[in-house]
Amino acid sequence: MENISEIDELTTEKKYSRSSLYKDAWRRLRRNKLAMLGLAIVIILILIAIFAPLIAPYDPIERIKKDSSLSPGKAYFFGTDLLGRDIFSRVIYGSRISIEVGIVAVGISVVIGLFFGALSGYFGGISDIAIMRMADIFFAFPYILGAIAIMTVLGPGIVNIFIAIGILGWASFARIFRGSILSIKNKEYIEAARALGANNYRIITKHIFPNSMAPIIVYATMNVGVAIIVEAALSFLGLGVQPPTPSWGKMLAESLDYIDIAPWMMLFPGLAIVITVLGFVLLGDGLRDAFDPKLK
Amino acid sequence: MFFYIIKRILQVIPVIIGVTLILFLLMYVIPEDPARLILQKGATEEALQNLRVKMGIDKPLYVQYWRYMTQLAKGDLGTSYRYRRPVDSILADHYPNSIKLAIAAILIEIIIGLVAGIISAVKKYSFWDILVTVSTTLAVCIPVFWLGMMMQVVFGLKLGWLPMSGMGDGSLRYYILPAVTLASVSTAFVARMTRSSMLEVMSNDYITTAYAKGLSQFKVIGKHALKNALIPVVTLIGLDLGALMGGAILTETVFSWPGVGRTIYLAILQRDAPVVIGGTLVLVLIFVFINLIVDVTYAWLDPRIRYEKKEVNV
Amino acid sequence: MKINRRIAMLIVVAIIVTLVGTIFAGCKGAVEKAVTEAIEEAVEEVEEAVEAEEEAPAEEVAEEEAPAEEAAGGVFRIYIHEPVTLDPANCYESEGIQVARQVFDVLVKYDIETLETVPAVAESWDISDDGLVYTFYLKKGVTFHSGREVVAGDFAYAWTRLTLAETASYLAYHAAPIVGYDECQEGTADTLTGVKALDDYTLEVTLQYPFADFIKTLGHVCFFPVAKEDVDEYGDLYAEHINGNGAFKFVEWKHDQYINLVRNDDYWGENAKLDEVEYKIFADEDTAFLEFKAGNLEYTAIPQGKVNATVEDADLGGLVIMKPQLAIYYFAMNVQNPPFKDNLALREAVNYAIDRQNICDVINEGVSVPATGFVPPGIPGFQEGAMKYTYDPEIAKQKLEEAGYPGGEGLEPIKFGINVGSGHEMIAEAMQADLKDIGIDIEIIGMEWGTALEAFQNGEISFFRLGWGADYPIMDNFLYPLFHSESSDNYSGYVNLEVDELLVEARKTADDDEREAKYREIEKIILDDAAFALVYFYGIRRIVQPYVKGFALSNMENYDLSKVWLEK
Amino acid sequence: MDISKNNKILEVKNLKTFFYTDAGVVKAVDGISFDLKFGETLGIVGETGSGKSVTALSILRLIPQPPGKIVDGEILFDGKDLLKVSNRELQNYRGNRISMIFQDPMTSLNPVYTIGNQIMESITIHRKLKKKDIIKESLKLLEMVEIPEPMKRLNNYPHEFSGGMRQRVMIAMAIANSPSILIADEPTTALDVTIQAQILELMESVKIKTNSSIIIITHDLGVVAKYASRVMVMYAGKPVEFSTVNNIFYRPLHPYTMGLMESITRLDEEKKEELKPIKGSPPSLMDLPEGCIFRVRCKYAIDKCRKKYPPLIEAIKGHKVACHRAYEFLKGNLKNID
Repeated sequence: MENISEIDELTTEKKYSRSSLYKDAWRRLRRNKLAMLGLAIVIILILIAIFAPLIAPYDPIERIKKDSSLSPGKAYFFGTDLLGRDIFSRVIYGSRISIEVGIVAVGISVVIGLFFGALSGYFGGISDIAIMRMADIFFAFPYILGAIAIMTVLGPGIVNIFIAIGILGWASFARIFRGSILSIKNKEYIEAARALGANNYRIITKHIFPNSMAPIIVYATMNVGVAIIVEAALSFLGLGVQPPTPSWGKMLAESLDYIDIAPWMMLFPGLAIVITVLGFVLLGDGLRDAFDPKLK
Repeated sequence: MFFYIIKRILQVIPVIIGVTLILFLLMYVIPEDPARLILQKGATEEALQNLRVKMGIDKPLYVQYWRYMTQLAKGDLGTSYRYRRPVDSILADHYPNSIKLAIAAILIEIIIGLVAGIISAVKKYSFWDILVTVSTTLAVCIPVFWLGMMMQVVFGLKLGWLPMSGMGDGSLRYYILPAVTLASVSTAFVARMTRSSMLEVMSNDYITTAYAKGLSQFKVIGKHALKNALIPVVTLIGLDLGALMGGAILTETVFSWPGVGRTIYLAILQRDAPVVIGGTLVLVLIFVFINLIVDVTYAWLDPRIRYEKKEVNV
Repeated sequence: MKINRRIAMLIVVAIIVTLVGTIFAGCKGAVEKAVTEAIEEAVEEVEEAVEAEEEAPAEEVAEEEAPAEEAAGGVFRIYIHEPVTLDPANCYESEGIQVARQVFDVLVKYDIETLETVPAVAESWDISDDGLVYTFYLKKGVTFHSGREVVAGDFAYAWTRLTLAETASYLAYHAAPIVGYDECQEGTADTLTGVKALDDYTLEVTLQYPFADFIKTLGHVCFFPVAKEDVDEYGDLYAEHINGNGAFKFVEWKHDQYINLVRNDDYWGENAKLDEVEYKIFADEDTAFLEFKAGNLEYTAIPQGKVNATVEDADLGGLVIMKPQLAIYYFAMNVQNPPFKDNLALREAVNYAIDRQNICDVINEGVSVPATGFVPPGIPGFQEGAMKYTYDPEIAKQKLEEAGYPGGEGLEPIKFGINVGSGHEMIAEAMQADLKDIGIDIEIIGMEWGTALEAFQNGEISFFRLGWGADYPIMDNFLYPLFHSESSDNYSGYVNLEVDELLVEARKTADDDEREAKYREIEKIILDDAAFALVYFYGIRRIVQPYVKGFALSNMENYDLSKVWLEK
Repeated sequence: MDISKNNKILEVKNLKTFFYTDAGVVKAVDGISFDLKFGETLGIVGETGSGKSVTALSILRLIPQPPGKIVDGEILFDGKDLLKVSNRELQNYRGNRISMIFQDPMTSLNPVYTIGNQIMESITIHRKLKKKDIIKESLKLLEMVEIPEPMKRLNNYPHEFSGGMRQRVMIAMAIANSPSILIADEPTTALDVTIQAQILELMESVKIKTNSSIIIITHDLGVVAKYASRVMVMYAGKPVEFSTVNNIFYRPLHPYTMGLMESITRLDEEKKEELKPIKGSPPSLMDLPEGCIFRVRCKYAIDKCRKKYPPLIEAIKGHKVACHRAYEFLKGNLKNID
């Protein structure tokens, strides 16, 4: 879901110089307890993902046939699933998939969004109109239907999930970047750079880009959470990560059917998703407030 | 205003062309032979070829597209490959259900989202503000289908308060769980946006003026602040109505709701091109239409926007 | 005031949106209805919001008390998935079939308990000495729900319609033994010449070759009588106006919501006791099961993974129906494509690697039993231990080495296709893990059912799961459709000309014992070719409310609601 | 109306309004005391940020809270402390007994309602009248503030008005219930010079017609000279001098006021210029220096100024000043120091 006016607000240009902008933002972020909680969650998550093999007591795809469907206990902290796999280990390893999905998919969105945003905002004219109408269509089309359509064309698989989620997210980044460019484009220092003979590429990468990063960082952070949720939704529909890869979305989707008889199976992957998304959302909120305290 | 609306309606035409074209290409990319899909078992190559000719799918894509568009102009959306029923009858079966559910969800968004946002803004930093902030943040983090199934088990099965699935006799009780599920994320967004919009509006001079006149806080907020604060919220809600209709796949799946989102979703999986294209087209039209209504609502909310003047001046 | 205006606004939006939706749906009749509905809905929502809380409990009490007064009658509510169609000529999946069976009666029926073929609309029949000509004598006074009497011509019409190319029926091949079938399929004839109505009560059917089990196939849905005038009137929409001759009359099919039937009081047999049958349509069986627990369904499936919990449940345990089903679950390997092509050892390795018992016990919770051959127990002619493959990872590893891939070395990950939903993922994952143990990597690809079949058929995916359930309780039904090289249900590319020949020969064999022996031989040959890894014989996992009486379920999962009553 | 003994309609005593921000406490108004006589026009003068507007808003408790808070003081209207009355009671004073006109007419009217709606609202709140009478009353008000074609204008939206016209509408709204006090917070700052005069004349005539008192807040000494009878000069949230117009203009006793007066002659023709007559800038209200807050900019500062803040004392009758050296100025000893 796009928060359009927030995007527009984010694009309003700051008067601070760049380094002080980031320094001030960090100072404000540090004082924001919720944002620090979010940051802590994200950092812990990354650590878990990196050190998954050290933390997980079992191989996440190894079955212990005799121990299927056990409730949480000493041997298996979070219990086991129907095939006798340790849910705790799967949740630990699942952090890798979630981070991959979040970061790679959003990365794709950012790259596509920046490219079209630059094209649209910097050159204007026909390309601007065409790109912005295209963005409108992407905003208009139900996100999940779009993801399904793309997954159907591309076929299942984790790389295709990155692509599907990535493609669908570009429009907001394009809008943010375009807005930034429009507000910066005619500033004196750009004129000066142009007068000194800088070409378009140089102006975009050296001058416009660094100055419009703040809103993009904020929005990207929030979108990581969205991507993780979309992955779960696709898994619920059977289009997600293919087994036996331990993905939280897949684990949640598979175990939801047993919600009335084995609630622990869905509880832990579900909580993992909620906490992780919460981490990114809180961090994103905090970053937004930090970059632009007016908006709070 | 009249010319503006006419203009906007005419603008729909390129959108229709664009969307159908994209969908046509998409369905063409998927390597699928509709004739085989229809005949499937026991079909000879001749029978397949006959059917292809009959359906016109032996022709190049542009011929097929032209054929589809001319039929569309006559109001014919074609026949479903899978269900062998006219697409319009399939859509007529499902769209009203989706619209009803979307409206129920929008009502929740408006009632709960607006009220929560307003309370949160007016009682900034109070217990209620924190409660709203926490619950809206959480609502965004919980996967919709998880929330839906938990409510199903808790309110439907364990407590027995509400029906768990389907539309039943169509009474309000059947709407509550799916509508709440469907509206959860959007309600959170509406509440957050109302809050920030209200806070911004509340800092305006005319709010001070209103207080200085001797208006009660209730009236200042209800009359002077709300109408101004609603402007961005209306956009959000308007955009959402379209998204709620086609994007309700998860909710429709969890609650076995006979809606159009699931119909299109299944049609995509089943490569049932006529249903996909027809269903999506209607969805886009509704979206465009709602946008128009949102714009007209703006004029009502904000007298500074008057479309006919814009048309004359520009 | 403000709120009222906003609600008014929303109602207006609702109306306009509905208008647009239906106008573009081109359904002019529906416009008015949809608009009024939308208005009513919106108004009701606003109005009822206040009253809802007070009203709701009162309603529930009323619901519970009312039916207690009438012992017979009542409404029987059954879970189904949205059927593709209810048109008998095209009922190829279990959902449409179970509805059609309550609405239509055909020449012969299968006894629910014994699966014996018993006369229904046909009173008796003669078979010519050469086994080619069948003459059926129909009962008099059997009427369609529209009131018209069912005559022999209706069968002739229905069967012709079934086989005509333009009907594009998936089920047409069931009529393949009848003279004129090929011409109808090719589109060169417009009548099925082998079927003739000699008079209103005499139907003569001529076969292309003697087919000893022919009578036993006639209980199939596709042979149901259809009234020509209905098809003429409704065309594409016939499936929503089916008019049968069975114990229940079709009332309405509200797509994705329900299908309603009412008792046919002019039934030719004994009238049913139930007033109504309501098939409630759910997106998945889990939701239906929750509804059953809440007392909103009389009969439903127990979802995979919940059988043990249900059996152990104090309240539900006694209501569970578990019995073997005449159906087999198998993994097919396309022998026309790599890596399975010309590599018997690899296919055998797969066969030895699968822990069938584990799948049956853990995932299917003991409902199913490991497969021992293609033909399940319960079909006359079933042979114990037809299959030699057991779960033995050591042999599997040896075979894999024999196949040229020691420890899986050199073997690309194999794509394995399943249709998503219905719990196949877990079985696929178990199999994936089993094969991983011997060194074969499997990549699971989930697809929608129709799409999956297409991908299997065109060879896009060479390793996949399929299931086969009995259309009629004879061995032929498990062998001919799946393994005859020209059968369209043969998805695995299995071609063995010897098998083709034997299959045709077996059909012609009139003597029951001799025929069975031939089929057993065929089964062995196919098993030796190992183009399939058989997994298990399905089991039925259903549950029915305690107050339902007279309900019986056959091994083909058929039931006859005309004998059911509710006691509560 | 019962006019109390010493003819004072409003008395503000030791008013303190602070803002509690993330960065610290801003003492926007720090101990202001003054009084308003019946029928008088009182001017409050000071640089931007000196606390004039906050003083005005504090009188009607219109300070946004949080972050603002009135921490101390009394505001006696007709003998009643407005800081102690309930919110509900306060509403009866606002717009009825005490009205306000704001600085920027462009933002002070609600853009989404017609001006008719907004004027009628002012009447409806405080008087029970029939709809017809309310309209009549509104038309009368528009006529009083000299808006042509009032009938037609009632249905217009604020954005269809010029700035001057809007300020007239604001005045009409303010006088709708014949208030006893009209507080005008820089009513002409945002307007053209020609319009400014019209608006001020209008206010003056309205004051006479409605028999009210005015507090006019401005940084324009010309306005004060022309319309006010007494003047309070504020600096950094504190009053520095309070006396009659004549005293302030011809016998200022505070170096800050003196600087202001000198600047008039210098900047006479550029009235729109922001008032910054004295070298240096006002101190941060968050971090006030010890002693006299003006001393860093004061050319008369002595050692004592560093140690102790000078209290506001009545140097001579009717002339209060907060400067350690006020008596020296009074005696004329320091006249020609530079």
